[in-house]
Amino acid sequence: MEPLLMQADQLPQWTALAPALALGLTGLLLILIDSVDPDSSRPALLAGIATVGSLASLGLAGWFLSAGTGQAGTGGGISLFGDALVVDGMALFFQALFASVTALVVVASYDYLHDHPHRAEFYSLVLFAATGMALMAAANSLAVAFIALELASLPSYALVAFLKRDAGSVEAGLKYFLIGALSSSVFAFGISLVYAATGSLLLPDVYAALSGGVEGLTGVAAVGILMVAGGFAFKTASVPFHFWAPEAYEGAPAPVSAFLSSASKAAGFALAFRVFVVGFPLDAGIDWVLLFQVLAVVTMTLGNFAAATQEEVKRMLAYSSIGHAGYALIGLAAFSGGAGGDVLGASMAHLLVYGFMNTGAFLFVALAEHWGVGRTFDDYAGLASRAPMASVAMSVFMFSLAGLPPFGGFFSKYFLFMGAIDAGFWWLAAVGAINSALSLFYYSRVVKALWLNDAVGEFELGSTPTALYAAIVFAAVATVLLLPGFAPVIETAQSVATTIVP
Amino acid sequence: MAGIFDFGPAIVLLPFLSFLIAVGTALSGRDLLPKGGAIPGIAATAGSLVLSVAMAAAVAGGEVYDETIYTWAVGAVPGSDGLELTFGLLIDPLSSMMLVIVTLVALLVHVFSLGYMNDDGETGLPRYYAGLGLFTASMLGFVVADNLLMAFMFFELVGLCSYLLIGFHFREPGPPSAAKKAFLVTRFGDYFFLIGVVAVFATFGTAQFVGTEAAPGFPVLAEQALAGEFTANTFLGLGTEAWFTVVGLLVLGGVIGKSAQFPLHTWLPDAMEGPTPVSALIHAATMVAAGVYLVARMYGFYAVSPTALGVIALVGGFTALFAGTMGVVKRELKQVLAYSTISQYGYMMLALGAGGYVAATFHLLTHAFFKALLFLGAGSVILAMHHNENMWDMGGLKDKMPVTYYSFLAGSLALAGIFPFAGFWSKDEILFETLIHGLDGQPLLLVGYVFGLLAVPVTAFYTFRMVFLTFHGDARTEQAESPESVRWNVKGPLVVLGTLATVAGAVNLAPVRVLTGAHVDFLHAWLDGGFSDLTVHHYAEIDPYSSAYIGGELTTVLLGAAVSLGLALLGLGLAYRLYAVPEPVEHTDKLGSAKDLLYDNYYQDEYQVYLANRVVLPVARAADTFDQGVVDGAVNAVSSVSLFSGSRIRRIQTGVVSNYAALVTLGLTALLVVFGVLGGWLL
Amino acid sequence: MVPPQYYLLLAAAVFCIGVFGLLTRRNALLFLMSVELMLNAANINLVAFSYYWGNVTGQTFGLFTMALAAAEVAIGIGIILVLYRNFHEIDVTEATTMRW
Amino acid sequence: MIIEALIGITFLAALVVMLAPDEYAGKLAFALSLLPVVGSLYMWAGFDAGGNALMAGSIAYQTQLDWLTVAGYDLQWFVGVDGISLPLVVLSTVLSSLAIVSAWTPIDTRQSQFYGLMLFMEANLLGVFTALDFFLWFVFWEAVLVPMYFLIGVWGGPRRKYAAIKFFVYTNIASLVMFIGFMALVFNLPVGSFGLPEITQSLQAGELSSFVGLDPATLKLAAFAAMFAGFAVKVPVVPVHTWLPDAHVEAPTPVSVMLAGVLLKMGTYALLRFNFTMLPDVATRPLVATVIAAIAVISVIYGAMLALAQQDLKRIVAYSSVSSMGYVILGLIAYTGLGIGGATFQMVAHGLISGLMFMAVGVIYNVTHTRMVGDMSGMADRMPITVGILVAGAFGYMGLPLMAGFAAEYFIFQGAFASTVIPSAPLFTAASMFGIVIVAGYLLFAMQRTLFGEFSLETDYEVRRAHFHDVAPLAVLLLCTIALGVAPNIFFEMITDAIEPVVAVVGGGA
Repeated sequence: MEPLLMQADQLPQWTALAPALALGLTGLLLILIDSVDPDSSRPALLAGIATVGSLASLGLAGWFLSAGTGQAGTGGGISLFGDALVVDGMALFFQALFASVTALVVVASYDYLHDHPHRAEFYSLVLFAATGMALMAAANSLAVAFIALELASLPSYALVAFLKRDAGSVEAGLKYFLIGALSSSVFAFGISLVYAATGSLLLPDVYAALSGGVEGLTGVAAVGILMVAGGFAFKTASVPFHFWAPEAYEGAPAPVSAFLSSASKAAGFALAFRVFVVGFPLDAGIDWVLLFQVLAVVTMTLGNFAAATQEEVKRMLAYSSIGHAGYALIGLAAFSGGAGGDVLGASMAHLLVYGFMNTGAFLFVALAEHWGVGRTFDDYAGLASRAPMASVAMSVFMFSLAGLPPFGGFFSKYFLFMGAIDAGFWWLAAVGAINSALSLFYYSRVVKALWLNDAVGEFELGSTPTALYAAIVFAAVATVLLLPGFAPVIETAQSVATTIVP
Repeated sequence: MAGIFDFGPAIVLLPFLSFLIAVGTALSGRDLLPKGGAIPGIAATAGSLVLSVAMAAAVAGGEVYDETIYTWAVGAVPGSDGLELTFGLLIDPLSSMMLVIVTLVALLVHVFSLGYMNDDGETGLPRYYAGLGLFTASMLGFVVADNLLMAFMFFELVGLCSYLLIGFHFREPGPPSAAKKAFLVTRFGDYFFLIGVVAVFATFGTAQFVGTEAAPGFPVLAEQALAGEFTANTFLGLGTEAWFTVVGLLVLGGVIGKSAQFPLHTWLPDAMEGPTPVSALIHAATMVAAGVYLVARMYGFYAVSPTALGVIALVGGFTALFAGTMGVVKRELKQVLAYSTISQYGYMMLALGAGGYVAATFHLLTHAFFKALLFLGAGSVILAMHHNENMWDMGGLKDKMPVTYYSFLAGSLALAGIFPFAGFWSKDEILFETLIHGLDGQPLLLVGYVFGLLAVPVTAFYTFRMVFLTFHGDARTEQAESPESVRWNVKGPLVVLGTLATVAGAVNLAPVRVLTGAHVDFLHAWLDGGFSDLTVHHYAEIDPYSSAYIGGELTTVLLGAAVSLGLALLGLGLAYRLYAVPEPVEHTDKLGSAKDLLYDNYYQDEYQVYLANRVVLPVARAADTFDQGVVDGAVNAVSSVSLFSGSRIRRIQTGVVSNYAALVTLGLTALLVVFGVLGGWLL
Repeated sequence: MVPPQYYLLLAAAVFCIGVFGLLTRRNALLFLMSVELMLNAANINLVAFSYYWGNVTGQTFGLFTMALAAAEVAIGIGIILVLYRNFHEIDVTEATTMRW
Repeated sequence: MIIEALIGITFLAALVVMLAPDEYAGKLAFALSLLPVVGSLYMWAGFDAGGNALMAGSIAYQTQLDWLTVAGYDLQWFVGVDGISLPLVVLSTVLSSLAIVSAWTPIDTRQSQFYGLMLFMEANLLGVFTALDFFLWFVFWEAVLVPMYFLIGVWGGPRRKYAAIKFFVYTNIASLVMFIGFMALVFNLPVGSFGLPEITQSLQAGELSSFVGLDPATLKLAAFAAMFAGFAVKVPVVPVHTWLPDAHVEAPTPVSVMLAGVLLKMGTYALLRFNFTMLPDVATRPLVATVIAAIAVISVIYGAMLALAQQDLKRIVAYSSVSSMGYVILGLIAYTGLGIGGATFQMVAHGLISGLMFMAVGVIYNVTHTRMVGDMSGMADRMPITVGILVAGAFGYMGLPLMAGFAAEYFIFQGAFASTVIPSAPLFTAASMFGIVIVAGYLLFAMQRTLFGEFSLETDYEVRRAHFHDVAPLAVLLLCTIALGVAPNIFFEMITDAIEPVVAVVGGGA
């Protein structure tokens, strides 16, 4: 083993939180710079710091992951702060995911916000939200779960409404916020009920209490669990808490949409996986596997069907994002105790790949917005002849989202279906398959517009935004390379997921 | 040991080589070879003829040959060596005789083509000679085939060549249509043949005609199976004999198609659209002969199935009469000949069905000569008449083209069955065999005999109607006044064939043998040699027939010959009365309503065209509509329904955030209620 | 001692009032206030059961909830402000440029 | 390593051609596509495997490397060929090269993309036919769709977008259905990898356990049905065939060639590898066998009837492909040496002949700009050599002896007739054989009306003779067809060797 990897074991325990800390500190640093020198506009510096911060976080998470920090080989998860936080493989896996998406979004925003004030605020909000997500992945207590979720949500509201002179952005922010507020109250109330039934907020204790049976309070616990699920449904844009998503994604600045639909959704899943698997036994008065089956089926169906007939690419992506939430829910919907780690891992791997391909897709929309080519499918007609590289990348994202090889989305989606079948829920995979086929239809509409249709009118595209382009191409390359290089992803995901199964 | 038989494949390959040369010439698009590529063809067929004769000589010396020369494929059968699909050569009396016929006729047709095609300034000659070469090669391959599958393959290639040659003048509307019809109708027959081939393999595990002692051919196996010495696979729950009958009839389908027997005869008259030398080749020695030859080749298999034999006899007898009547009213020279061909092959089928193996082969032989002769003669006339085939435009050609006339006359006499021309002997033997076997309690054969007998005067009538209209009387058109002269390359073949048509009957003077006791039935002796299971007396042993006579063999022979000759003369005389006048007129009106029936060929074409155009095509169109509407409609409907439901589902997203809140609440409440009930803590 | 069920019922009632307000009010500020009610319903539970179970976890968490509620309101007010700027209205049902 | 080289070179060639300038793309693509041709012929020459790759036979040019582990199953880079796959590999490379040449004339926009995609597709096809690990195979299987979508959608006819999306979505649904069926099997086997040989052998050892209340027999039946349905779309068989005529009519000539020539064979290849090799006990159930045989017969007859009703030459050939694929199904379900061997041989034979037909129709279309039967006549007058080859090809399609189609169809008929698996096999066989009459009918009618008679053309394009490079691929295909017809053992011997174990499991007859 390399010396560097050895050292990860010998660091103090709290340093296990380094990936989250890196994000948070970078956010603070940006605020600091801005308050020291609020007027001067140094976009490259700000974006650079944000990028470095997120890459540092990614590096740390990656290092820890490969060094085995918090994993079975080095003594299991590292519990901190009275077990309120736990850093284990799954946390690190998600933190790496968040950091990657954050880096992409930050880089892309450099061009997207080229003549916009308040950049420092923007970057710091992104990083704070990412910090919240990183903590969500490590939350081992319902209290931390709630706080981390809010820490991720609150900056997100602001980010969505960031273009404050843009009615769409504001409307999106409003809807996101209002539904978010409602959901967080439901979530909080659910937590309070679970606490009422079990007397604890620490997940393992909750698990123990619920397994032992809570006489007289089964109903309370069950309602609580259901409401907690509602909170996650909001974060992951799952039915019935998905209503904010289409508008928020459509109205928000495209990089923010990318950030929300990829990282924020993944964060919701990270939390949901841990809370339900670690905290709620399968027989706690509510059959939550069945609950997630219902949610998964409804979510993927609604998302995909509504996406099928959209006129605007961004809104289509928004609905497709709901559809993918449905797929990812299979991780919980097909959870079956002992071997459930495999399907959880598949879901995690899907979220990782989704992080790249979906971010990339929204960033392409950002590019189109940057060029001002319009928002509908028709407006994209013939774009391939003028921006071939970006169009290739977009096609890669679309096909990958549809689950076609040779792209990462292929393996992740099929491994997910496989996990469902393995757990005996072949019908879940069948519903997924129907949706997947439908999704191919609408994803290929984008490709069709880009490559098959001829441009309607003639107009010049503006200059090539280097950073945005770089982010898109990087996401595309990652999406492609995630097929041959899927081994570490799926193997890590499944092994770390297996360790959290009680 | 390099015997003559080692050159067997060369018989087939030589014409094939000439085909390749001609194709090469055609592809080059330049005039690389003199005579448009005829020379290689002539050389090749001549070579084949020489080899064939040499083989016949060897066979006459008592040698036979049956060797597998190429294993085409082997099908895996677990636990055994597998099913071998092979090519091989079978040279025995029957095939060596047929080889000589085919190569001889082919050679003569090649030579004749020099006059008919080259001298007439046709274009596309390399293509023509390529077709002839391949045609000859295919037919020769069929003749020497030592198993049914190989026979089928060359049988089909013969069909292809007929398509190519009948449709030679592809720029005109008629020939391509006729070519298509020829291929399609024979393909319909071949469909049954192919099932038969498959069935033979499935039944016996081999399709060899002869085989070896250890692994006999399928005719022998069939015999053994019926004797209980061999277990053949039967299918569909049929008994052994019933199954053999089914298989035999299936193979017969191909025979009926190729030999233009009722009801698949309709392609043949249309095939007259092809160049006349091709018609000669098709009718005399190759394609049409192939069907009958096939039955003769596997006669041992049919011999054990009385039902199949009965069907063959009946189909043959009926066709002989049926086709003959249609020939009576035709105006075109070649049309008459076409129907005569159908009719004559009907005789051969009748003979085969009636146990007259030798008689059928004999007629095959004589017919090959006189029919080739008649076609080439007709070609000569047509050439002279600048491709006008209407007999009513001819007349009086007798003096202007004596060689053609006399040879044509010889052929006609043979066709009409007038003593002592070749056709008399063979036809008489057919009728005789049918009669004596029929008399022995085979009413079916007697029916066939009556058909055959009735066809005799009809044949004589239309033949001499043709002769008289063409050559006698006064010239009725200017063309007939001054016909084009023809050269040696036309006359030569006519003379050769005329001689043969006159004397070929001598090879099997069976009545003479009966009369005198002299062994002058050479063909009988010839066919009684070779492989013991393929000999005449073996067939006589296994076929279901025995003979009965009217008063004794001699009486029957004389009576039969007298009756058939008398009838022939009757027909000839009628033709003479009606048409051998300076200014003949059509007497068809006297036929009344039968005239239209005959002109329209008993509406055989009509009903087949009706089946194709009014039944099959509408069904196909209906299927297409069904496919587009229902099958594909279902596919499109799935897509439409999905998209429609998609467009409905998106309406849930009203844009009003209060509605969202309400829906969230409702959704959550619904989940609470459902899971409350399920979890047992609510209600 | 008041049995814990009563707290549950109280909390549920407060929660439902919040939901009711949320569904019926179109004013963004009232919407926000309804949400606050719902959060406070959670707080009632947390505090009551903290006492019931004899640990301070619930009470501590209640404090956090309040703090977060305040932060949420801060963000909310900001958004309502820009809403007013863009739509000249703080009626939440007015902003419907995006739908379906 | 040669398989890796083959696939790798083709991918690389695709990339190079994509980046090449449009003017040189066609020629460059052809030159580069010769490398895999040489490679596959080299593989053919040095082929020394025996038996079936899935049934413990020796595998030629095998490579097996661990790739990743998912849910406790190893997923490997596992490639190799046996007597079933090698002929298809050769077919893919040869046909790709020829299709590329045939594209020189008709493809006049975005050439480098076109040829790049063609090569990309070829690489994936090679992967499909050589992969021996399920997921690896599935990657290639699905990846073929992507280039095909573009090839139809960008360079196709007027309704290209409809046809492309229909093809795309329809076959994708099919893959998903098949995937579910197959996975349900794998997860109930005591195997540690997705290697097809391991799965096959475990299934045949009867190691399947029950699944969600389905006992192993029912599970097998369900999986068989799902897999059959999935592959049936790709083949395609009636009634899931309707994407095919649309795709063919809209696709440009070279793409039609690849679609009919190789892509359809993916379906039958998969049927053979999966359904018929892995689950013989299901396929041989009388009811299942009857249903499949009936589907085969209906495909043959119904497809041929549809072809009879068409006016568009390409549609005719497209529907006749449905018909021809029906024979393959019949041969497979026969479970005899000649039946399955013939079906495999038919994959190659039909690949060559349908490729030839599409190419020939394409050459005529290049010149006349119409494919409708009623719009032209007497083409033989103006394009004698093309028409000559077309006629030869048509006869090949009709099953003329000594051409590959006859050999294949004969093997199938012979194999199916004596099948002990299909109830009343002779009746089914005889019924399907009637297809050879109908095929002659529609091809002869179409040829008569378009090729022969007096020359006339509805459109006002100047009719030129075709270029040499248009006709040359036709000639090559024709020669290949004849070579395989005269000497089927070029492939049939190795095919027989590879399918014998499959037949032996059932113990079928000839």
